[in-house]
Amino acid sequence: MIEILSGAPLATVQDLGRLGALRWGVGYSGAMDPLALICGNLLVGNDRDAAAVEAQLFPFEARFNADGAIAVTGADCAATLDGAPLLPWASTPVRAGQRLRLDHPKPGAWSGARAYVCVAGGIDTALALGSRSTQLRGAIGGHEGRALRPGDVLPVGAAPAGASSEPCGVMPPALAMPLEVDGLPAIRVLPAAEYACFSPASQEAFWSGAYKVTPQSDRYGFRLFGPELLPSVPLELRSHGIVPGVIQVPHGGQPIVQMRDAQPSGGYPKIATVIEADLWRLGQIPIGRSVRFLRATWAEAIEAARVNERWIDEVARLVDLFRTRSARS
Amino acid sequence: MFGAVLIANRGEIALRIQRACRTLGLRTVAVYSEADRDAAHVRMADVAICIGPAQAARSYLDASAILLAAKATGAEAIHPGYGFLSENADFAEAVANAGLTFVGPSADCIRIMGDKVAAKRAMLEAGVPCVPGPGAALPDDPDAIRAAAAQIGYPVILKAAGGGGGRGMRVVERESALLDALALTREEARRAFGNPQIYVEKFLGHPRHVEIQVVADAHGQAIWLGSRDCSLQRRHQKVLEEAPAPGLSATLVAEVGERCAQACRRIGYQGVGTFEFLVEDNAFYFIEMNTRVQVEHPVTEMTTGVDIVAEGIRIAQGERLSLSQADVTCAGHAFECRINAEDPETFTPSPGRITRFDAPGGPGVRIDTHVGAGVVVPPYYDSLIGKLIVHGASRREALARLRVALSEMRVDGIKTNLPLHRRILADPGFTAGGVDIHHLEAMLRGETAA
Amino acid sequence: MSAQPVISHLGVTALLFEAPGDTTLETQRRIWSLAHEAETWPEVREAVPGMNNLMVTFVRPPQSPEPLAERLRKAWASVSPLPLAGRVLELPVMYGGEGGPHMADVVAHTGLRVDDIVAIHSAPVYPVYAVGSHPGYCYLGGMDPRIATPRRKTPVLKIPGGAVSIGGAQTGVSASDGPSGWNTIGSTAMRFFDIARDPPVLLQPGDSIVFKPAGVIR
Amino acid sequence: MSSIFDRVPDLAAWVAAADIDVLVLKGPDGSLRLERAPNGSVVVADRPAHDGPQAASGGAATKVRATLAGSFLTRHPVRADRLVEMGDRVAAGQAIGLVQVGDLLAPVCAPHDGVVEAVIAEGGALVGYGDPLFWLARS
Repeated sequence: MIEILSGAPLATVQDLGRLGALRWGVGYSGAMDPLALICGNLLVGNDRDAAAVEAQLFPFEARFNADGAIAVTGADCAATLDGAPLLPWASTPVRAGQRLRLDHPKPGAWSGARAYVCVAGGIDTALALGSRSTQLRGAIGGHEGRALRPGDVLPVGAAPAGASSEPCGVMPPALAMPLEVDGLPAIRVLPAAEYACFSPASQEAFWSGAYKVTPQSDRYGFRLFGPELLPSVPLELRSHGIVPGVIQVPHGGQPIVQMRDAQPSGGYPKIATVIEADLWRLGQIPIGRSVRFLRATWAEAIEAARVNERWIDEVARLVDLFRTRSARS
Repeated sequence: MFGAVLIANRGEIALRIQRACRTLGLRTVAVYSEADRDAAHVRMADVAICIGPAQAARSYLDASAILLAAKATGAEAIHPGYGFLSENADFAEAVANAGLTFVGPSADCIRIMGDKVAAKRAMLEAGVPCVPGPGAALPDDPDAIRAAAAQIGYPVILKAAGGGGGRGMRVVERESALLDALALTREEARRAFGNPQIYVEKFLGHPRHVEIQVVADAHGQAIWLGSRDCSLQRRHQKVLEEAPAPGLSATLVAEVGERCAQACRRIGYQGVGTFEFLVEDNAFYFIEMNTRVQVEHPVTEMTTGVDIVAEGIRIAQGERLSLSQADVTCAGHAFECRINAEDPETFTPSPGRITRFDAPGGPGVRIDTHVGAGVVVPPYYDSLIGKLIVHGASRREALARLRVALSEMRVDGIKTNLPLHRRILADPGFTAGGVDIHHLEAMLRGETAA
Repeated sequence: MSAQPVISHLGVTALLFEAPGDTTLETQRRIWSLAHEAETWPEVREAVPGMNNLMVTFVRPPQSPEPLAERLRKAWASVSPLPLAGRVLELPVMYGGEGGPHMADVVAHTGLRVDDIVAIHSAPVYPVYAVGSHPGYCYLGGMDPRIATPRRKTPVLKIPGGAVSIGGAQTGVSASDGPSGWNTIGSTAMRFFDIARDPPVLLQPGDSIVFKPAGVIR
Repeated sequence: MSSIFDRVPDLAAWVAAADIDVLVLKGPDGSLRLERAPNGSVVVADRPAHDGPQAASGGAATKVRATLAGSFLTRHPVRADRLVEMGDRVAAGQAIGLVQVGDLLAPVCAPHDGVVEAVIAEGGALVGYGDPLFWLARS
């Protein structure tokens, strides 16, 4: 079990999300950085979609009530266990009573915005509509359907058979698969249905401008600030289904990227959609940083997803080799 | 195509593979255990990396450590050599899954040939002659078991499907002993190999061990490179080999060789390999296929002029066989003596520092070795320290050259089996040619003294 | 105006099928039929009706979206409207005041008086066209275009569950607290979503709602 | 002339296999002490004076060795600073270096509490199993 100690709000239990409940108005939820969650799970020997705690405000503190293994992935939060420094993106054994502390991500080669505390066995809250992810709207899944509070105690599943507590780490994908334009993190997008309805100047601005992640950004959506995007003629759409990644442009002309907690329907004009394979990149952009949009084709978007999959598979292969080699010290 | 080959082996074969790689312009990556820090294969490689402690299980047999080393060094192919992981299908599969080229056949081929029952079935389908016996594991029904043995005719031999190298076998002389022997063998097999499947075959009393070298490419071409006789064995370990197998009808050998090549094409075999047979009364009986390069491959190289190791690597690169069956000729005769660091009387291993190493020379003499004066032979691995190979225009000339070479060769500081080889060369049965697989042990017992 | 449906993609994970023409119940009943058919296709994870449109999500992103788009076009040409056979839910609404903070914006946009807006809003039987936006939320058809009001320039970060609102030519009731770009004109108390129920939603496409004014705060 | 120090790997393997906690050998060129670490590994806990720096405290120092072949890193790729500097005090189990294989980053952990006396291997170098990486003095 894990006991939450810190009062930092907005930490939630997340897995890879809840698929198949859109028809009831229930969106995907799930980790904002699925690659970080998968890596953390691989490092502690879990299934890839085991649930973890996603922390996005710091300091975050928790205490472990049993021996086990953990891995902190995602943003590098200078994690410490009973004050001793932990490696980022690495597993480590923990003993009952030890306290984990995550601090504000510091700027480095890559800093990130969200950290994942993965525990061998996974956070074992009840499944809701097939997932443990917290869906705040409607209070579904996770721990009582809400963000974690001090005193909350989260159940942990049985550690996977043959789990090893030998520390092991992986390269953060942001460094393994970097994507930048003019020194800014780049996000690949596909033009969406109403792209052609935006003025040529807006289209040009969308591709060439830098868009800053504003403080009104959260798991529902990233409200960006940059060159105004205006349709050639005002558009009023009928409500329709949407998915995370869709970039809507309300009448104010500033884009909103739908994120993991996005509502599953909307009606603002859509200028583009962040490709599924790059949502993790955007999910790790801290408030105040700017991004650039890169135009992708359908084929490139599919290939990008493959690249992610291959990278994950290769990491899984290497971690497995590391664990199964007999020449340990 | 690949540019760098990791050689997952040690000793003379690691060096032999390095030489082949260099002739093909490939970079070599050596992996080694702590006991082999000063080994020649480490010194001669383009990149060398220590992967574990001395024990083979934690170094040369540690598939994970080797695959990690391949990743760390950027190797694009892995050559397993012989022994260690060379016939481990899971390893071959893991190499392929890593996006690397395994220099050898597919994991599926290794798996089939590693299972005696499956291998025999595949050979029967390809028309390769097999030892009489049902091509399937024995059932549980006692009547059916008795019937199977009776049909073959006693004596029969029980063999574990997962066994090999003389392990998991039992000869049964008469029906009354059959069921007890089966129960015993099954239990041993279950414990030793994790596979209780047993099959039964005709027991051959005085067979020779004759094998056929094959090479097959990824384009459906397969050729055979003549025969070898490896009958001189002690406890199922080959001591001295020759090519071609003396005294056999060339027509018969060619017929069997062609069947072997045909079997390769049928099962989609790729790389070098060896079909092993027992030969009795001019009849060939398939026993197993070795899906790798063999220790005794040089005798075939000497008689055919084909660089078998290089050919295997070229094939792994996707290239076609460099010659067709019509190009294969067998010229002269060759012998190979396995030089082991062991007591020539007791056969106990004799590791230690070699203080003097005099290599023989002259026409047709080749030494494949990784040792020399000053080298320490570690106690952790098999005792092979080198191979003395000679070639002559005839068996007689080759024997004469071998005799001279053995008299010149000297290894001090450790004990070797050189005296044993000299004894064998003095044995009239051997010099006459065509002895059976029991001959050497009989000689050692003093039963064949001239 | 083209009579052909428009199909666009939402990244590589979903397609959006938009029926041609004005928003009508007849078209929506064909959308429900199309949804029923599409959700049986192996490459489809979910078929989610919107307002005279249908979002279809992929089990896994295909090499090209075109085969599924073509399949949707063909199916659309042959589907017949699903019968409207649901139940009717009567919903008491307190219009205006704290629970209807954007009533003034609707007044300003339409030029109508509050009482007129309430009367017009509570007159029809609204069929549930679709469920979406958030857990249990119902998209309703049949609003009188006289009270149509554009979505807000900037969405409101949090409106309470039970909020009755207008967005463009549509109206609806929030099922729980959350952000919205619509203009909230009143409030009601009703549990539209309960995870313990199966299905967890109170209303499904084909059901209907009637708003009953419980009071008007001016 | 062979020294017992040449045989450390063999001895360590033997100690590990024989389930012995401490092995002390004394020879003409020094003494050797092999200890089983809490993680089951065997560490060389003593060495001849000429074979490395002595701890300021005069205590024994341990050679921390690579247990995996790969590229030795002194700095985590996301961090600007090295994991440890000479003179840093570290706790048992603390990651003081990394061995990289592809995108695998295997931590090199301190076998005991101590002070980093020296970083032996060069950052970025290809290291093999058993290669010395750090001198770690017991504090």
